[in-house]
Amino acid sequence: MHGAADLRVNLFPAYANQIYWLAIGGAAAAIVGTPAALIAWARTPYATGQGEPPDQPIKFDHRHHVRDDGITCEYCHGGAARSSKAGIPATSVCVNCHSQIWTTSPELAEVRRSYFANEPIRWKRVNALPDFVFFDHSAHVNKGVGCVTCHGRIDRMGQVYQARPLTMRWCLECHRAPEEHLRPLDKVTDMEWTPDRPQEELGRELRASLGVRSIVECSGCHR
Amino acid sequence: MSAAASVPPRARADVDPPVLEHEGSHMELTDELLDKVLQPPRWMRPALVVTFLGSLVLFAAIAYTVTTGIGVWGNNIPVAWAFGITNFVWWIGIGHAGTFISAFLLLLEQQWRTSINRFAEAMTLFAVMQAGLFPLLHMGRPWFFYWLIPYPNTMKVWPQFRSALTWDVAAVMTYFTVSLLFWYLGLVPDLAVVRDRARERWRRRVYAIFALGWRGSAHDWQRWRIGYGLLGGIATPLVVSVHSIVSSDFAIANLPGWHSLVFPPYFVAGAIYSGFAMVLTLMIPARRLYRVEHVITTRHLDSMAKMLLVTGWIVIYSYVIEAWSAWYSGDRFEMYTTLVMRPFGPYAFVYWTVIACNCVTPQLFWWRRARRSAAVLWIASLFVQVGMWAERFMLIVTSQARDFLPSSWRVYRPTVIDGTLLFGTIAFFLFLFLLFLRFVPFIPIAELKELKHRIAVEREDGARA
Amino acid sequence: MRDVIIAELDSPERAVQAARSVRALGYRRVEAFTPFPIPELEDVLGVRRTRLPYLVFFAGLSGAALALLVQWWTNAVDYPIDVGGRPKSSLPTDMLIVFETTVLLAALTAFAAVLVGSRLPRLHDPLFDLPGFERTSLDRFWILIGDAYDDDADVLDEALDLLDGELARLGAVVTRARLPEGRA
Amino acid sequence: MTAKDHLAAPSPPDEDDPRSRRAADLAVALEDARDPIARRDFIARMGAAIALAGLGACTRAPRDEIIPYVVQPPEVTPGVPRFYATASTLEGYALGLLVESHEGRPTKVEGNPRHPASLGAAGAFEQASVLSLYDPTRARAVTERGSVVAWSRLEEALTEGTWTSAAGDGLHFLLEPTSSPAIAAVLADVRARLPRAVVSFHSPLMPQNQWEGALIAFGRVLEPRLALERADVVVALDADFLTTGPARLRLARAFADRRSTLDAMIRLYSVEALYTVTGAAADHRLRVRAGEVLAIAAALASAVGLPNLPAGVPAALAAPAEPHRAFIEAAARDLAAHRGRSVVIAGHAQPPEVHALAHAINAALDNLGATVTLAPSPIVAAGDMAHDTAMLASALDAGAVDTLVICGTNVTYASPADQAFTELLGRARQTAYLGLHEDETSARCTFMIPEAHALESWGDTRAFDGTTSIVQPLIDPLFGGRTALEVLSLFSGADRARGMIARKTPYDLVRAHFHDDLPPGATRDFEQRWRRALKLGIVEGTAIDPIEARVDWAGLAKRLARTAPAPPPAIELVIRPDPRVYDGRFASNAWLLELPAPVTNLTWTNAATLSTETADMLGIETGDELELRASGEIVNAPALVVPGQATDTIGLTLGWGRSRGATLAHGRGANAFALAAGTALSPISVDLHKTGRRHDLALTQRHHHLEGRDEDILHHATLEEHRRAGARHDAATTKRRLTLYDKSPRAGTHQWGMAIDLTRCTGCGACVVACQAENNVPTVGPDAVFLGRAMHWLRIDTYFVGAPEAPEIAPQPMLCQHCEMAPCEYVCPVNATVHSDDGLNEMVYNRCVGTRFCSNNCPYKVRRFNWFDFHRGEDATRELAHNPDVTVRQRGVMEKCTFCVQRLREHDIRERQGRATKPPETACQQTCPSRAIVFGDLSDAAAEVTRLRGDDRAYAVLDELATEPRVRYLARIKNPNPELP
Repeated sequence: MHGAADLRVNLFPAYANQIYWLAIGGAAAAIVGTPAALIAWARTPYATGQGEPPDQPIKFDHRHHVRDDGITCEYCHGGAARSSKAGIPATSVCVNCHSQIWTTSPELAEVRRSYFANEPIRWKRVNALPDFVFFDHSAHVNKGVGCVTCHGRIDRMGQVYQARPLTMRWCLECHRAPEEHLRPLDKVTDMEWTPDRPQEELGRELRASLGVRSIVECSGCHR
Repeated sequence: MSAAASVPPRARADVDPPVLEHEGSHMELTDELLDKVLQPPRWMRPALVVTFLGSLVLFAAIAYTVTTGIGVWGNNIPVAWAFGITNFVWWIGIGHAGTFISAFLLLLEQQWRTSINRFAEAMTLFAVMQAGLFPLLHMGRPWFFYWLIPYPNTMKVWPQFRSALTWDVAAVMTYFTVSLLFWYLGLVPDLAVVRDRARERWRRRVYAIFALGWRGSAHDWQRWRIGYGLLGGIATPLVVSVHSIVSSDFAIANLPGWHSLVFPPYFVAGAIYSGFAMVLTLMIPARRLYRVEHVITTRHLDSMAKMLLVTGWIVIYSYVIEAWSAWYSGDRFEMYTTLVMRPFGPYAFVYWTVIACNCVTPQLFWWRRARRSAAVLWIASLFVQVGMWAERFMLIVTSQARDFLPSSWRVYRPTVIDGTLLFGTIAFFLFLFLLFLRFVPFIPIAELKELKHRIAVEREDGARA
Repeated sequence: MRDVIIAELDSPERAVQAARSVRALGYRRVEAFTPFPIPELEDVLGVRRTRLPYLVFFAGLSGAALALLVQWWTNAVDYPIDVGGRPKSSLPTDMLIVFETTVLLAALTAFAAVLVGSRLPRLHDPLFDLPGFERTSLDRFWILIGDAYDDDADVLDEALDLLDGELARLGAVVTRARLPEGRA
Repeated sequence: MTAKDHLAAPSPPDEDDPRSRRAADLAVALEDARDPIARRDFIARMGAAIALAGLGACTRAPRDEIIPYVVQPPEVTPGVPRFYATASTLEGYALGLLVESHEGRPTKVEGNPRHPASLGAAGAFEQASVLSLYDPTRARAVTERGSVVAWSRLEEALTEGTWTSAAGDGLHFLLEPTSSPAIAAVLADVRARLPRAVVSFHSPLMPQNQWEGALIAFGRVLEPRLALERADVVVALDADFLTTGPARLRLARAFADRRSTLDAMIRLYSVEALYTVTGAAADHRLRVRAGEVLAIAAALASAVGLPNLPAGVPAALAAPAEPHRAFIEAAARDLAAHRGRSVVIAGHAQPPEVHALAHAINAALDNLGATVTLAPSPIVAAGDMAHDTAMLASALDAGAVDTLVICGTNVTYASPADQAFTELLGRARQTAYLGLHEDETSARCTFMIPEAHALESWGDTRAFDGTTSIVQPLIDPLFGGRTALEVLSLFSGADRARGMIARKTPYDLVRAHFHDDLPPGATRDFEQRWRRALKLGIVEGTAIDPIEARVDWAGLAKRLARTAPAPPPAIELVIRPDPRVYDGRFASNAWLLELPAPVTNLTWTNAATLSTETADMLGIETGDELELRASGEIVNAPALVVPGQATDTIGLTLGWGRSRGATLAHGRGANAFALAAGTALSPISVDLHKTGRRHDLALTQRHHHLEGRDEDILHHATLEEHRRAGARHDAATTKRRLTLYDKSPRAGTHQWGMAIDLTRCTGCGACVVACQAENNVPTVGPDAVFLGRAMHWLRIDTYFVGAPEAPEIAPQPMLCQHCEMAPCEYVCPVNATVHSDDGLNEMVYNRCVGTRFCSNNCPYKVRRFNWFDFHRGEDATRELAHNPDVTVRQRGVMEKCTFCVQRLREHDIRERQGRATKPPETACQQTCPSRAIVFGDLSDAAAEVTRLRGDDRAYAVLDELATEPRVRYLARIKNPNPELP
């Protein structure tokens, strides 16, 4: 065995070192980078489901109903002030108006079908929270949290999409410092409201007058 | 390099046998040791196949557990931890001997560590790998294991660092990493030896990749020596800390039988005890099969047996102290668990197994003949391992099975899956270990040459004196 | 490229003697390649004691600081949660992870420092092209004199002859080789 | 998720007909529920798989659907539950209920505080009824000999018998006992039209003996109504009045009220064979064979003295075994010392003579009119021959039955073996069976008619005191079920007159009878009264007034003289109703099957119980299979040793060993009906021997001895000891605590806490089921219970105190103690269990990774782990029973009592909007018949819970661990007669 093999020359050419370092560097980068990339990815709108309107059975246009017609949020989502759920309007609510106007519009065929066949419209959920999250609309709406704060500019949405990340981190940002997001109760549904004085000052006052708590205990949302 | 002063081995029983019985040249020693890797023995392939199949069974059991639920184990309320955690503690305890041998004995400059340290370290690594499986598996939702690591998440929630389980994560991960580094750093010069000595070019290339370009210059050796020493120095308190932290999984709880300040040293002693047993279990057959009795000598057996005796006594002492402090506490729950439930309860057979294996077995090693008999040692080492597994089972399960409220008392019975996981990890461990024997010089070549050189110098000095 | 002298010896004792002679002759860029560490040789060659321990110490310290900071900040500052009425931040319980992280960072640093200090890892090394270099990991001991032919070396040319004689006396096999700049 | 969400549905414009509205609701709910379940399951599993594969990044959950109403009913706000008053019926007696409904989906049953039998409480049966409603194994279609037929075919077949022209000759009805005025009216109608039709009532557990006893004592059928609130001394003669009988919840309440009033504590003597809840609550318990109770009653009567009884109590009768003398005499003296303030209660299983003797003693002690009043039964034809099935049996036997209509009673199964209905039913030309399940009876019948569940039905029913409740449906029949009222009305003249198609609906019938029953002049306000009755859950002024009755001493004397004491069998078989499945009717209800039986903690089966002495004598251990031989029949049952049972008795409960119609219970336990003879409950002689096989009994508790830990766990004392101690019960154990921790109080406005009065708690188990229903607690099955994986958040620990052979049984409800210094929390590595500002030990399922360390560190072991996906594979119908306010837990996570945090948070939200009406209650507290559980705000000095925490009897379990629980227990105090040892 001794001396039998070719032992003289380098086993690898000089450039192999660069490849070796690249490989080692790459492995190290993967070990550090993969979690980092996943952590970053979880914050992308894609991961949180923001910005993508689903295909709804009816092309309901909030721009038209909210801005042009001036229908308030509560007309259709009346549960928001009294219930945990804001509620999706019953077909009959649509028909209240659409028995008078656009009665033959093909866009509304599904509404009429639903109404006359007594079958509900099956909407796709846009702002979905996991099963273990118990969000209560009334607790927010009655304490000066505006619709726009969580739902975005619904009045500018042709098709409704999720405007905010709805991650726990996002919820907590507001729950820790609610005063930064409060508005007067009569402005809750106002899509265009901006504070007329510094939000800090207004927020502090509203927080005191409405008795808004900073709820960061787990059972506030997880039960 | 005179052989004049050498004494024939076993000629004088009252003198410690030599740590190395090699009289050839460095090259001969090298070739002899390299031979194990370059010319694997014939039994290697079937042994690998068998243990690999055993490992497959383990993976099947793991897949079944993860997809179906922890309910396939026998655990219940109150015995929420059973085989899984017992196996974890047992394996991680076994791992301790490796680090202890290579790091602690390195610091103490014990020459007899040299021939077996890599062996023991590899055992550590593979044992820690088996151990690491169990905390993961025993979680209800293992796919969320990363919640125990602090990373900026979209939930804004962090781990809870008062829990011993977060300490465990840090301890086990650190332990594995440091053991790996320590082992690998020691291995680098030897990989270079294989690189430089193997016949085929592809093989040399493969070993070259792992040898990291080692040259062995005086500067390199100095950095290596100091770095290796530092790692040894770091690993020594680490080995103490790891099992102390593992013991705090129990000690920080208020459960009678767990809530005990004596646990950390008790666990560390037990760990080293079981680890030495495992080293013996693996070493004795390997030594024989590879015919390296002149490198791993009777001296090693003797020293290891003494270590078993010492650590065995520490363990006995721990048992006594545990019982005594239970009695002295006057706490009726603690007294019941320690003094009634364990020796006389439904798991009494486990208790008496522990006493028989851990307390009685090592007493053999008061006798030199037992210490130096490979067969006796090997069988005793098996007993100790069974005993140490049983000890963990006793501590973990019997304490839970009967805690404060008699209404919740309930006996735990393992299922087939529980057993499969235990024996599966043993197979997987052996598989990894065989791979190690197959591909890595398992007796440190450079270090052994250094030892040989040093012995020669000492001998000359001795002769001169 | 530069020329070097390589003296191959067959035992550590002779290597030490050879190194001592070489150093005594005034050569400064002398390196040895051996199958196992020979601390004596390091002394003879005047290898400066590595600063690795300091590096490792500071790595350990920063590991400790990092662990302490992370635990304190996450559990007491960023999201303080009432956990069984226990203090939000508790040094005793933090210490265990502090210790582990200290060890982890120290060990990683020690490992990396050993490699990087020796300009490792690498696959190709000009030294490997030297015939017989592979024996240095097995049973041969090399003394490599880097400044034997250097013009700026403050070593007398006569030294080279003395060196030859000295090495021959120790039974060294002496060869002359070329190495790229900057190595050894 | 969707199960909790927007289960909304279209509705017809007629809001007056909630029935059709709810029908539509449910159709959608069902459909809606099905799809997302499959999806969720898929996601859960794939999530795991993908996360493991490290590909989590590449998948997204498909979109959920929101399905709004087509026309939203004005009273419904999605997300806000509504409560409707209705009533459930057992043995014909009503129990008023309030049912929570989420968008047309009943999810939770509570007692109706206005109802006399409930007083706001509900028992385990009622709590579990919501699960029976959604039982996917219920009968779904009308069948004729097994094949589905149209309802019209059934109508035709039933109404076109040979008897139509023969005034009903050959037409037989077999009904459950009923108090329904509407049914009574329909029956009257039927009788008027078809006078020769025969109506019988059947239930194995009818209070027939009680009625007969009254007949002996008073010459007429009367029912005693107990006023325990006025009693100081009670003697129960084999009477488990706390958990059986139509007024059980009311009596439990009254008894508890008088127990916890230490200054005027009621004393209870119980004479019984098996260990019952009442026996456990008794101060003195005499264990005798069931057949010996008559002798004891006679001896008691004799000791009390019946001056009006000619010739006194026959000595032959009043000859109890000698050791019982002391007990009887002490009880008699105690009774006599409390004339007018004592009461003797006879158990339903005891023969009429015992009832008569009890009446006589009560009369002699001037208790009649004071602690016990008498009133006619609200049950239709109570005490009548109609309540004896022997007549029907002989008619069948004689081939005289053409058409037999069975409504609601599983007569084939639930009859003693000597009444061979299984075989007899075949002798009728045609038989129709209205039942919830296709069961043993339907297998023998020509027609099977799916029955509407009580929560799906219109009807009416009366409480023990006659108070009428309107039964209103919360949902349209899920499987097209019909009610007995509907079926009977097929035969009623009113319907025939208008033709079969224009039949009246049950809604119409009930309204019509309600109208008819209104007092003259009140019909003007009919609508208003109807609505008020529906809202209140009772019809005011319908209670039957008690009457004055005099004991017919001569008749009694004659009867007693004729009564010969039966020689006691070597070993007596005592058959009793089961506390979980009753007579088998609830055997398809998983909550009840898994409810640990009071005293024994046995689930999923019954067992042949026997005393320690008998077991020792026969060499039997718990788990041995026994072969029981009685009345010529053989039944195998697992043995269960129950210390404190009478020696030489074997106890066996009814309702098990079902073979059809109760999928979950098939083959579980032993069918006691097969061994019974005569009436189901009469004691009979039994032979037994071991078969050599062993059973793994699914016991939730294995160890019943306190191991000397009484002071740590369960404080108990006699009234005298308690008074003598004169100190707080925790004084002995509370030490000065040294702590390093900052003990500043928590910040919340409320500080929730609980107090459990062990003096009040009877261990009946209603709270266990209430908790299960409220919190979506899964059932796990017998194997898992055997392994120790029962999921109940609230369990009832049963401890044996005192002599090992005849211990006192002390129940202790055990739930999360919400420790201030919770040991579970600091060991959780991921903050999945933490504390809230208002002092709750929160469990965050979605954060839990399942290390189970919390359970290990919980000294109370109240944490439960999802070993498997227990909700997986749940039928879509079954899912509708889930509480939408509580997370359905995935596998691998811990769960435990949250103090019904969903109610607390709901309350918080309402309170802060000024909409809170009353303090929140936990489910266990709300249903507790004896009000042993009090929950409330500890920061409110006026709150009941705060007061109880300051009570002398208050203590914390395992106080020395310094966990500082928010739950405090009040020591169990007994009031023994100092005369007796």
